[in-house]
Amino acid sequence: MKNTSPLKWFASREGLYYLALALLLVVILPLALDPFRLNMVGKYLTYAFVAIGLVMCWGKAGILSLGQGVFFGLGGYCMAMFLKLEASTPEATAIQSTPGIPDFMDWNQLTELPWFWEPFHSFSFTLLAIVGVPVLLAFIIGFAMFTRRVGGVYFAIITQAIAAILTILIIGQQGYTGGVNGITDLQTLMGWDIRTDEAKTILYFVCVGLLFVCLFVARFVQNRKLGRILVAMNAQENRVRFSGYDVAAFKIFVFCLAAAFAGIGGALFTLIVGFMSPSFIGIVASIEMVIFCALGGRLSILGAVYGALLVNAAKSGFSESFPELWPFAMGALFIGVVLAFPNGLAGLYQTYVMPLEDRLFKRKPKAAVSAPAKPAPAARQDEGRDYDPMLDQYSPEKS
Amino acid sequence: MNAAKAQSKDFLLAVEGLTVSFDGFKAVDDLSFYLDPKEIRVIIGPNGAGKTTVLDLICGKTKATSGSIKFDGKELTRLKEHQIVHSGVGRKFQTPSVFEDLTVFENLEVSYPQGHSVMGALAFKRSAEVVAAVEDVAETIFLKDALEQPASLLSHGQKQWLEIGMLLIQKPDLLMLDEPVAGMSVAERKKTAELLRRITKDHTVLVIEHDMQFVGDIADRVTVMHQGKVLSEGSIEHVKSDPKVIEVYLGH
Amino acid sequence: MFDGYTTSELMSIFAMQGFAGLSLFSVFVLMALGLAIIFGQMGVINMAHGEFMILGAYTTYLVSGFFQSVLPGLFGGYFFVAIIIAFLICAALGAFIEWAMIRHLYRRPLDTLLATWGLSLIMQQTYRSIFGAREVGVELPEWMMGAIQVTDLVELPINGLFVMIIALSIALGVYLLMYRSGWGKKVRAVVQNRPMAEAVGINSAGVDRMTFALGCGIAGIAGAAFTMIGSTGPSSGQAYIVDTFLVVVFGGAQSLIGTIVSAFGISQAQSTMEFFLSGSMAKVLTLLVVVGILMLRPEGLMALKVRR
Amino acid sequence: MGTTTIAAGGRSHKSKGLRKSLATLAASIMLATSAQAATPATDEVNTTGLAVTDDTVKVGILHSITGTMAISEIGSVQAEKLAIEQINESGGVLGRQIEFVQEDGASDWPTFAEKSRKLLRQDNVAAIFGAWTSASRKAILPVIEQYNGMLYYPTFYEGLEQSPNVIYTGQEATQQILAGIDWAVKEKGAKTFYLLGSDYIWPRTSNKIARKHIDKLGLKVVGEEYYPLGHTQFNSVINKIKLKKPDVIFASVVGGSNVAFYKQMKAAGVDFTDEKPLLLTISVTEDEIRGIGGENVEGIYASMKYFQSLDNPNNEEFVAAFKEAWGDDMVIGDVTQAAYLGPWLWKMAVEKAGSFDIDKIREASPGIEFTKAPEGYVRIHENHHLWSKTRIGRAKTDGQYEVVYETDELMEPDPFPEGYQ
Repeated sequence: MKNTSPLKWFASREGLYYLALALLLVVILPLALDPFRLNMVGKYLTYAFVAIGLVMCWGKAGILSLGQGVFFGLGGYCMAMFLKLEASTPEATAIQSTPGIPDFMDWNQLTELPWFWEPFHSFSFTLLAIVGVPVLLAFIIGFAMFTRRVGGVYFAIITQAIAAILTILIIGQQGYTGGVNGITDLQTLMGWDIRTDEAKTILYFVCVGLLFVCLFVARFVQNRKLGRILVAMNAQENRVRFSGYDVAAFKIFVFCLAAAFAGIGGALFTLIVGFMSPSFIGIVASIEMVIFCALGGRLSILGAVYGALLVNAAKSGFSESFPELWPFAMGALFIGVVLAFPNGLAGLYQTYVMPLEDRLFKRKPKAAVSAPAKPAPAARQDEGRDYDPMLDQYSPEKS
Repeated sequence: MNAAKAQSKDFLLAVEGLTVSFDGFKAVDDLSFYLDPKEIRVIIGPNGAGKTTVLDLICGKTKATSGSIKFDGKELTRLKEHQIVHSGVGRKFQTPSVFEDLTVFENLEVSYPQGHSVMGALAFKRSAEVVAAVEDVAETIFLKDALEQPASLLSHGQKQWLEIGMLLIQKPDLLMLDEPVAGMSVAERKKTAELLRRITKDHTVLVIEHDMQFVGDIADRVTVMHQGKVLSEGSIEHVKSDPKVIEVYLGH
Repeated sequence: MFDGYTTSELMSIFAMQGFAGLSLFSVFVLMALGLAIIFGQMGVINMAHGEFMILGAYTTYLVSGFFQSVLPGLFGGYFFVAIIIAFLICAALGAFIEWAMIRHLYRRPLDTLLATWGLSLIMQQTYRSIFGAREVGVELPEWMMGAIQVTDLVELPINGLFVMIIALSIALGVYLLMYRSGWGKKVRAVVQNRPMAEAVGINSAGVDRMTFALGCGIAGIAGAAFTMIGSTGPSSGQAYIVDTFLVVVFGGAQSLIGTIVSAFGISQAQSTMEFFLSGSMAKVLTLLVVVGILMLRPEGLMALKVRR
Repeated sequence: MGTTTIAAGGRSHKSKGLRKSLATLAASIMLATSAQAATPATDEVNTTGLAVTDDTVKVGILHSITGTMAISEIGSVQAEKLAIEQINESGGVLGRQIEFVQEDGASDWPTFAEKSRKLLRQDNVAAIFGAWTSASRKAILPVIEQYNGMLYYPTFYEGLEQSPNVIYTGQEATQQILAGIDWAVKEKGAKTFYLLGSDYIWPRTSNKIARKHIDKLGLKVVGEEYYPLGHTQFNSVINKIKLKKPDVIFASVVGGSNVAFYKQMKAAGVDFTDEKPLLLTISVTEDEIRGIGGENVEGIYASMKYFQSLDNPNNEEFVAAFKEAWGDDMVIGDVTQAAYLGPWLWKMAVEKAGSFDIDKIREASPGIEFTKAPEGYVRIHENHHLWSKTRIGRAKTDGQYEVVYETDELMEPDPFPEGYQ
């Protein structure tokens, strides 16, 4: 690899795109927005984690999960359990019949903390669980399904059913989970009040930092041979299999990766919003997450971030001004992205903006490098080729 | 048990009593045949005789209802597809299936037998060794000059060769080719025959083919299948003169 | 838990519980048949299926209002008219959607899923704009309200029987259409080998449109029938999504018989468990069992082993 | 931003100067027509930087007007707007016209938290009237406590909460349940009960209280059952009910499930007018009956503090005003009436305290009496809930309840009932 030096990488086209995103998230938005709006952007960004995972899982490997909310929720619940235990000191809960346990347990006649809550006294365990619990569930689901070659639509429907099951369970077991209200009234993280403006601003930057970590992990994966195999698997699963790869293992890996990202996003969501509830796990929430990824461009990890930001910002904007129009807009977005722009924003960017950039910076136009009909793929380890934000032409009508 | 062991020592591939049925229909019915090392075997037979299914069974794409497939002492019916590949069986499909989005180089690189586990694929680096192996195979399959081309721009025949190349780079002991010259021009057929002859110096090859001219060019022995069973087996001259074969091909 | 009941009481209860299972079964069959046709025969996931059902329900609501104000004398029979109109309206909309949207997505089943989800959002909001956010009450004719007294304890609700009859006639109709008519032959031909079907002169685009329209039309009938037992509101359709898809997938995608078998299995399991457990746990367990079985047997109950 | 800032009662003016002069004019008219004291200076009545000017005060309305909850919350929005308009017409609060900022919670709990934060931080509203589900209230609660705001919450709910920053204008569970069960036992001779609810916190808590109370009375609960929200198949539970033959079905099913439940009960041959078993609900208001259909619920009883058919002059006026403002086909349920109380109770607290400061309002609130309440008479308890009477209504086919019983005394609110937890 020629571009090993980080400085050089930042000067490359891909590096510049990352810099632009960093500039937007670290400098422009914090300067332009008041803490209240910035906090909302932070909330949108937590969905970007899910969207990045979906790019890897759905865009690249062709596995559409309609249950990403499950992993988002699990990560979020792990965080919420830790914070709730911290908030439920015996002093703070002195009026309860059993002081020292979360308030909703007391209302439900629980007299001691359930065993699975105990470990969440520990912050390090919590951090581990935020990634570990979603990954473990993803592994179990993935192992059961992918080794038996369940894929495509079937996988989508089963993950959807799992989202439904978990929602009903959490709502029904309210003594252990807080029920439909969720786990609320979270105040401090290791003694640090997360409700103040300063804390919210700091959490925003933590969120941005972790987002970039996940972006780089995703980028690393897609640029290795693994990334190419994921894409290849999507188009020619049998060829990959008969080239000696255990296709199921790769699918499990990428599904777990997406679950881990979603779990981190969920934990940050809990911190930024201040509570967690089953409504973020359910079917509707999970399908909405797919549209973040689809709008950004299902093959572009950077696009996923913009997709999550834009859809959520539009949702807030619409619901403030024209609430009854929002479902129409959202519906049209789904249909439009699928019918007219299957490559989402990243595709539009490549078609319309990049030629302008080329002219502006007098770069060699891309078309000369790869055939216009089918720009070549993904990320290559080798030298010198221009970065392709769309990463791959999505062409379902492959011969 | 002992007999079976002895056989698997003598033969590279021993298929015995192989049967598969789809909802009662036996696509392959109590089939047995044996391959010697470095042999080129061609399977012929009318449409629906079960030829492709045999390859599917050997490479694990279809699971056998009963019977055994012994390869180099290993029972393949119990292995998963990628394990079968790792034990040295390569399979080319009837329609060319290469990775259209990748270049020829990358197609071969992905097939290089290293970094096949998830972690391996994460850690895989393009070493000089890999590059050398890729260039070597590219030479063999007449695609040395096309290494940087996306596979989608190759001609139909070139894609077939590329797929053969993707098998070769895995250094398999047994190559299974399903109609490798289907849809090729005359010139391409000739080159493919030459390619196969080169390959057989180090490989055992099992081919399904319709083109009798081509079969005559390459085959050591020919197995004729009909309705899931072996109808006749032997040299090309032998099976051509077998009345049962003539009956099946010309009788109806 | 059966202490203190006489044998005859218990017998009656089991009879009624069996009937409850059967009515759940007919509900599932009605929900799933339209979807099974579309998914099984075309490979399209129609996430707006529930909204098509609700369109049928709103149609029934409008027809009932029309009869009440214009033809009060014939009110008792409005339901039959409503079913036919619901079928026609939903089928027409289905044909239009197929033309405008679905036909561009045939090779991308996952994308049809997203696009039809978008469609479902739009349909929901349309209902909300037209009929208001509140559920509407659909008035039933008097003869549908009561129950048939079989014994002291055993009473069979007339509308439950009615739903059952509709479900069975539709299942029979679909069977005849798919397996005993020329059109069904064409549909199956297109499913099995599209290029070949086209080559022998079948207008496959037309077949697709009709299939989709038929599936949507059946959803409309289901919706009309559900006004008797469920709610009619802008988002009522969403309640059916998960159950419906599971029934279809569990049955094996391309098998209509499988859909019926799976509807039967799931409904009996659920209603039996509901009797012994609390409702929520019964639901969770049923879903878990179905998902578990699907993990072990992904092709569903009745899938054909196809030689590939 | 897209928020709506409207002075209620059509008093929105573009020009600030004009507005001021008009308001002064209005104030002088008010001085002449009412016995109101002179408008106190703003810096005296507002020491914490709320959005109070010399002639206006800003409040927030925060309900879902989109999403699944919109159906239920719309009535509350209408009632709150009506109350604000009436207060403005009668001279405002401390001589200031109320302006409201309406935000949409979109049936999404983080949105509620967000929007309440916006109302408090950006708009500096003096009070928020809003939230409907417990989940949305729980989401708002930390925000409103953190920024020291005031929330008027209209829904009857499960109790177990008592925030210094919330006035609960609906009944907490014991008020509804104890009166309802006592009535069924005393008037109808009920001995056995079947508890049925949707599966979430309110029905579960309510049934818990009901069960304890039934135990205390020495009577029997023969079944308790929960179904997921949105469940539409109730045949099994109907069979269980038939098997157990309870005297009373105590139902707290909500939403779309309600429609399915009552239709299927009816279809299974249960005629509620026979009262065998008698059905007593705490969740079906006149609003819900519109979706269920009056003929399906004829004969059921509901235990609540308010019915549209209540026969008193306050209510007559209220119903007339509500219909005039929002249309003749409107129905008014328990929560809608409770929402209507919010702005009035706030106005009285402000005027009693002589200040818009939250701390002073909080202190002034307990003991406030509202004699013009449509439900009759209410008084704010020390615990921020309302003393109120509980009534039993019997549903008629036209979708209205006929009030058959009313407690003699005001029921004391008891959000943490001893012995019921």
